Amino acid sequence: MLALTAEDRGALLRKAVVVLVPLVVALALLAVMQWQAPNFFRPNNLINILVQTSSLGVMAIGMCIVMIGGGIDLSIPANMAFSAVIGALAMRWGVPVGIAVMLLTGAGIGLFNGVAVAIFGMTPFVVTLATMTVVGGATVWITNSQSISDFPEIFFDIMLARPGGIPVSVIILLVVAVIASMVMSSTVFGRWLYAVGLNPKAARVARVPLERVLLLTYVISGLLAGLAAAMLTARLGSASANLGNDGVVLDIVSACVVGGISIYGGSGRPIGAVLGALFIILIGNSLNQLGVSYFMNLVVKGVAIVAFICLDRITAGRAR
Amino acid sequence: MRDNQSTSFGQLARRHGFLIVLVAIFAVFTLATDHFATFGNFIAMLHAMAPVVVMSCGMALVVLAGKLDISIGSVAFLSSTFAVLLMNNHGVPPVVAFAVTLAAGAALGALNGFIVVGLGINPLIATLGTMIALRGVALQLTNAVLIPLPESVRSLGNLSIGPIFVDILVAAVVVIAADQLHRRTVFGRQLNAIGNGEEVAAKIGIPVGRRVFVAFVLSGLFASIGGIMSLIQVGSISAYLGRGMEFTAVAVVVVGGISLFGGRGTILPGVVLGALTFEMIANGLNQMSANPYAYRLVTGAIIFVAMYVDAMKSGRIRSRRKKLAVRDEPGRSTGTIAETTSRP
Amino acid sequence: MRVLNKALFAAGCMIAATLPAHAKDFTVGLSWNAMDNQLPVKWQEYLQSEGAKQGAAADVNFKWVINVADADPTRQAANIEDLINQGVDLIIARAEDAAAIGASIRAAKEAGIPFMTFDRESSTTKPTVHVGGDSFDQGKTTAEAFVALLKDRGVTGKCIELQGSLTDVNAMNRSKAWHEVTDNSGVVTTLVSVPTEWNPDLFRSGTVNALRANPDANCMFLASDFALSAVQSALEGADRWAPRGDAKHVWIATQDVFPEAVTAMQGGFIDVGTTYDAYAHAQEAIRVAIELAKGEDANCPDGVCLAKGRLATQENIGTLENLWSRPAN
Amino acid sequence: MSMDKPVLELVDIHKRFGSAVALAGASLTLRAGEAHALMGANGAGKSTLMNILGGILQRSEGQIRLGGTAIEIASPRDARRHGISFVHQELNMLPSMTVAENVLIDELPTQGGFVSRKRMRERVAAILERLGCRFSPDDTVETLGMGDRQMVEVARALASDPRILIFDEPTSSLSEREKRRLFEVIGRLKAAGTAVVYITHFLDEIFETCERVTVMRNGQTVTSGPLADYRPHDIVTHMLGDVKLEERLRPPRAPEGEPVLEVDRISRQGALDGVSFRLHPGEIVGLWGLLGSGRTEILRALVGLDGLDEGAIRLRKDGRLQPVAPGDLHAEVGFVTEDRRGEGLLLPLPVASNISFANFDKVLGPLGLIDRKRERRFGEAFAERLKIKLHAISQPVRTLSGGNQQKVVFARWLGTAPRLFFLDEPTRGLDVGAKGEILKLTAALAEGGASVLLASSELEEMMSLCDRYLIVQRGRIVGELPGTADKETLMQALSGPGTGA
Repeated sequence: MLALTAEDRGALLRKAVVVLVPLVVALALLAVMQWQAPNFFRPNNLINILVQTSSLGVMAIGMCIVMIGGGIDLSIPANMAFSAVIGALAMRWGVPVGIAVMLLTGAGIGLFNGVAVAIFGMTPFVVTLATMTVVGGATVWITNSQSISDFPEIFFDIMLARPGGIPVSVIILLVVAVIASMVMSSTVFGRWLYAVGLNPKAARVARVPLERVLLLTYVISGLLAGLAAAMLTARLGSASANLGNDGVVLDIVSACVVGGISIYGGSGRPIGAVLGALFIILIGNSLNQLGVSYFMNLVVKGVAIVAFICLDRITAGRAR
Repeated sequence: MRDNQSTSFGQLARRHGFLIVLVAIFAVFTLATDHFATFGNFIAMLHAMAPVVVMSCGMALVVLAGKLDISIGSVAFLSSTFAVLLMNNHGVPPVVAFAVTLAAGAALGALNGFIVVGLGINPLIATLGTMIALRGVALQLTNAVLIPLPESVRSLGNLSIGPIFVDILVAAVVVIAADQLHRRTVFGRQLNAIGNGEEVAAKIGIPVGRRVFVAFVLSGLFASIGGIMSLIQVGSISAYLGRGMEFTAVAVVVVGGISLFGGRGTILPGVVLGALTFEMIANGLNQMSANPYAYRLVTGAIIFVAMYVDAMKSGRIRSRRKKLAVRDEPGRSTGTIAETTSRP
Repeated sequence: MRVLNKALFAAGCMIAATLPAHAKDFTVGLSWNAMDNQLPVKWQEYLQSEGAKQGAAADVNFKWVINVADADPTRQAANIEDLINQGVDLIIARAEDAAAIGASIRAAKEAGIPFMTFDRESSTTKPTVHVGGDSFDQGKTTAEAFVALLKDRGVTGKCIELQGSLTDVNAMNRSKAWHEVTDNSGVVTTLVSVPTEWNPDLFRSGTVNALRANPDANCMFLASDFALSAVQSALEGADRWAPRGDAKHVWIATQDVFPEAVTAMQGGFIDVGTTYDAYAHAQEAIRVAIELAKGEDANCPDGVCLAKGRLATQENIGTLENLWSRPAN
Repeated sequence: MSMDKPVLELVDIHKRFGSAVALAGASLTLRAGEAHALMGANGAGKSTLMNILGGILQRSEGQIRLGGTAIEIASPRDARRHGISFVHQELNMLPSMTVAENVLIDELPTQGGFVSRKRMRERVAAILERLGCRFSPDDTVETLGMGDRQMVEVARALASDPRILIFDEPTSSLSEREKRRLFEVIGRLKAAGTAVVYITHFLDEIFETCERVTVMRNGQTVTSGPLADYRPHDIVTHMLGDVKLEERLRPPRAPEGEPVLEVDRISRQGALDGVSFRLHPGEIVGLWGLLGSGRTEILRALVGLDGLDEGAIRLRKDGRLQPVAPGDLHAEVGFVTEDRRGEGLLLPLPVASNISFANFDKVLGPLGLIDRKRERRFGEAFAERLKIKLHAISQPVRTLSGGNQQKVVFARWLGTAPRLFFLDEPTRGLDVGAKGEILKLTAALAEGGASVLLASSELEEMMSLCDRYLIVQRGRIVGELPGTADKETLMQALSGPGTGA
């Protein structure tokens, strides 16, 4: 009775495969890099990769939390660009105000998504698609497609500092990842969220306030979009509408999918999203250094998404 | 679950809601600009929206089955790329080249269908993957460079019969065909049934997998037709072809009253009204010399309204309200309790 | 780590400077914002061929590391960071976003790598040097010739302006120059300005809609003619695509003179344009790069070296020399 | 006895799923023009038998004879070819489509490649006519009431002109009038020579419509014959088997103390009709009724899982009964659902997390984070107390046996020490040993002062625990019996007034 059933062996196998395959792929990639582009392993490049991962990783964590609850948030990049622009405009009242405005704007738009999805029961895909359109349009309108630069130096001093050689944005990513992991594994909200994603019916029976939990996931993803806005604004020294490029949303979803976060909800961990983001950046960076065109990079990414999901499905044992 | 007496606003909005919005938009622009409500402008709008209508038809079929295909923009781009390269670099006659495009569109649709049906992968993720990958392939093939079409082909873009552009006619034929397919063929009705509930459909004995697969193939085919139309209109292929089309098509479909939950709505007039809504906004704002980016704001707002109506139709909002509304009124009398009721 | 790198770099420079001159490897990191038309392709071609030619003469062996950012400023920043980390000797970048490129310039400066902005200038941070076309002059040349032409023909121009991307400095410069020249010319007025985001589809629909709203328009100013085919389609649709001399002719002033524009100008459809001289740009960029490689002054006033374009008209289009976009025949 | 040869015979059918035996010698004989009632408690094997007949499952042993010749039924399509058709309990409707499309969706008539609306309408109109339906083939299904939808389901089954038609609990969502109409239809089908299998839990219905009855229990046919030979009571006795009256786990007690919960005429259309009762501290009240009688619905409505149209719920707070919303009542109730795997547990999660799920306040560490160690200890304490067999508190709850899984559900609610427990079929699917333990646990709850509402299909279980019984029929409470009521009385209650025998 206590022996592992076939189903559990499947689950174990699945866990192993889901962890192992990306690992093997990554190692193979690194081996190729060692052979073909030794520059890749210069500490500066490695740090650079981490810096690039940081903003994507933060947004991917937001998406991961929404996805664990069984939703999706396409508006993250548009939200990020909008928050960046609004925050950049608010910088004139000081850096703290600017950053606070970015975070609040992001969270506010997240709240809007959350209300539409959790309270009105609209489809997450279309809600966030519409938000993406509206917010994206608003950003361009406000800025007239121009970049806003002109920030107080102190903003860069803070955001671009490298205490102990580690860039602040990487530290931010680590902090967010640790907090998110703790929230997801060790708080009541986290437990509730997994329950909602796994089995909303069982969650309801177990007294989980479904609507509030779902609502909160979108607020969190919005907040993290705001945080990513601050990180990117500092890195680029400017805020503009095209921060929220279409390609970014694909990268975020890809990071989550590669990181083992199920599109059906209820499984996956924030650290997976971070590793997924790292994987995506790694592919971009290494193919770049190998002189492979950006376009082939897209092909690799697209195939990777389908392959990973496929792998996940084949090893999942049971159909959903 | 759905109670049948719920007429009032829900059904009213469902039946006529969007027509009212459409008329309102039309009225506003007619009053605000000089040349909006002219025959010429109307034709121009139909001309401009023709590719969108065609691509949305494919999306509509997939959505009616309760699925989603966000790769249509990339399919359009890649399949058109084949035609352009064949014509420009290998001197292939346009007819053959475009036949290749159509075949490629159907094949890419079949690829999507295989991933969704054969591998059992969520359509959103599956088509997200192909969306990225196919665009990559197309960019690699064209080097992401704008390539003009041969003059003979480009001039087809303004081919017209009387005052009516040919591609308006093509779009009309496609949209009518798609509508007939949906309404009047076994395939279409069964697809609609699948959208009503996949499990129910399977239980009744409908070959769900086969039907969904074909829907994806058609979606790819329509995407390539739309791609050709867009290609000929612009006169060149560039990385912009089909970009964002997946989202536009979803918006057109939703605004056209086709439910994303599947099985509800019709291609005619849904898709045409949806596309017309967006085209009128674009055209009207443009003529008013409004800030071009206002377009996206208005578009988004319209999608929201459409979605709210959709959610209301599907009974989600209402049922939720109902649940929330069950609160006890404190003043209620106690009445008799079952402890004292009769025994058998 | 950074200090160490700087020190090593400085030491390397000193050693390099003191060593006797012999053909040395000079790695250039080339960052394209996007490869969305023939111009960057030609640029890249010319940069590489000029690099080989001028480099051989000056004992500099050019090596290229090239990446493309697909019109995404964030990706471009990442790409340039990659270049910095590969330790290239010079970065040449065509910016997607005039403001955002500043961060990359600062990063390169910190790493001690010289930075050349190419074609598009930074609006925030000064690079080591900027090389490009003089887009303001380009717009001005075109506008002045256009005004003169219309005056000469006794035509009052009511124009539709198709702008480029509002984040592109060149596009803004061209628009600025156009308005500066025409607004007070008394001959040409701009009825409407349509931003295209450099999207060919918007070139088409913008033209269609603008013509619809302004049926009396009789001239156009194109911020670039790379998407001329789209404009042509739109004009044909409105039955306004006709050569000069025809009553239906729309007077067209254009920029860049892409291959289709050459043909159209030869056919009498386009009236004036100013070339965007890809060849001259590349030549200048390589010249400056060699000076930088040798550690000498590139002779750019204010750190800006601009190559002017040449005026192209229906009269001289057949005879302009070194025109990259002339169809080979 | 009818002289007709049987249309269909299922002879000594066995079905095994791995080592589990679902059918162990089930037989059924159908005759043309007769309605045959198939009865049995939950889990008796009715659905397995019908699924074998419908081609969804394949038998392990036994014979199926159609008109005297042995046949194989390999698929649902096969079943249809043999003239066997189903009217399913859950309606398989395509709500946005027309009645005609719903009926013919898998064999739409075409003409020149297009669906022929005319022929479709004609065919369906004819079927609806036979059924005496007044709605049109062109009506959209979502505009129809439940009864009419049921008719659409029947029409679909009739579209293939079946010789054998199986009704699986067709009346569970029908009003009295709609039920009448269905019976008329069945009458007409019989007159036309169709053999009908009628599966239901409502005794009154079979006496109204059927000529013959077969009762199943534990995968076997226990009795079969002309209905005229049976009294309702006999059928119930066959269904429930010999109820071994084990010793009561605790003596019945009269309600004492102030009521802790008062339910006042709660109703929901089609499910509950003015249900009222009171619950006193420390008592176990049994909701006694057959499956589908509304006992589950009462429990779910009380905790807000299904909506309510009207009625009031009052809970004792601060010494007096105060109105509460169903959702708020949920916070006071330990609710064990009948669907343990679907609604009770989070299967992939560890046992410890499942137990701590409603008890986070007890496992939080100093930072307000869940303290893994405390969570484990908390889980282990309950595992020990309830004797949950596991090899690690961190193993996924999915890997436990049914009985142990159910104990995990109890453990979760025990931790919150609620005043009320609602138990819906708490021993479903458990073996004898596990059943006993769950029942003892239930008794202990009441001893501890909690009030328990217990719904179960198993009489012996109820009789070993309940202090009184509320008799549930058709969403109403039709009577009440004391805990001392004997087996006869309780069985009688099921076939009593309202069942109309």
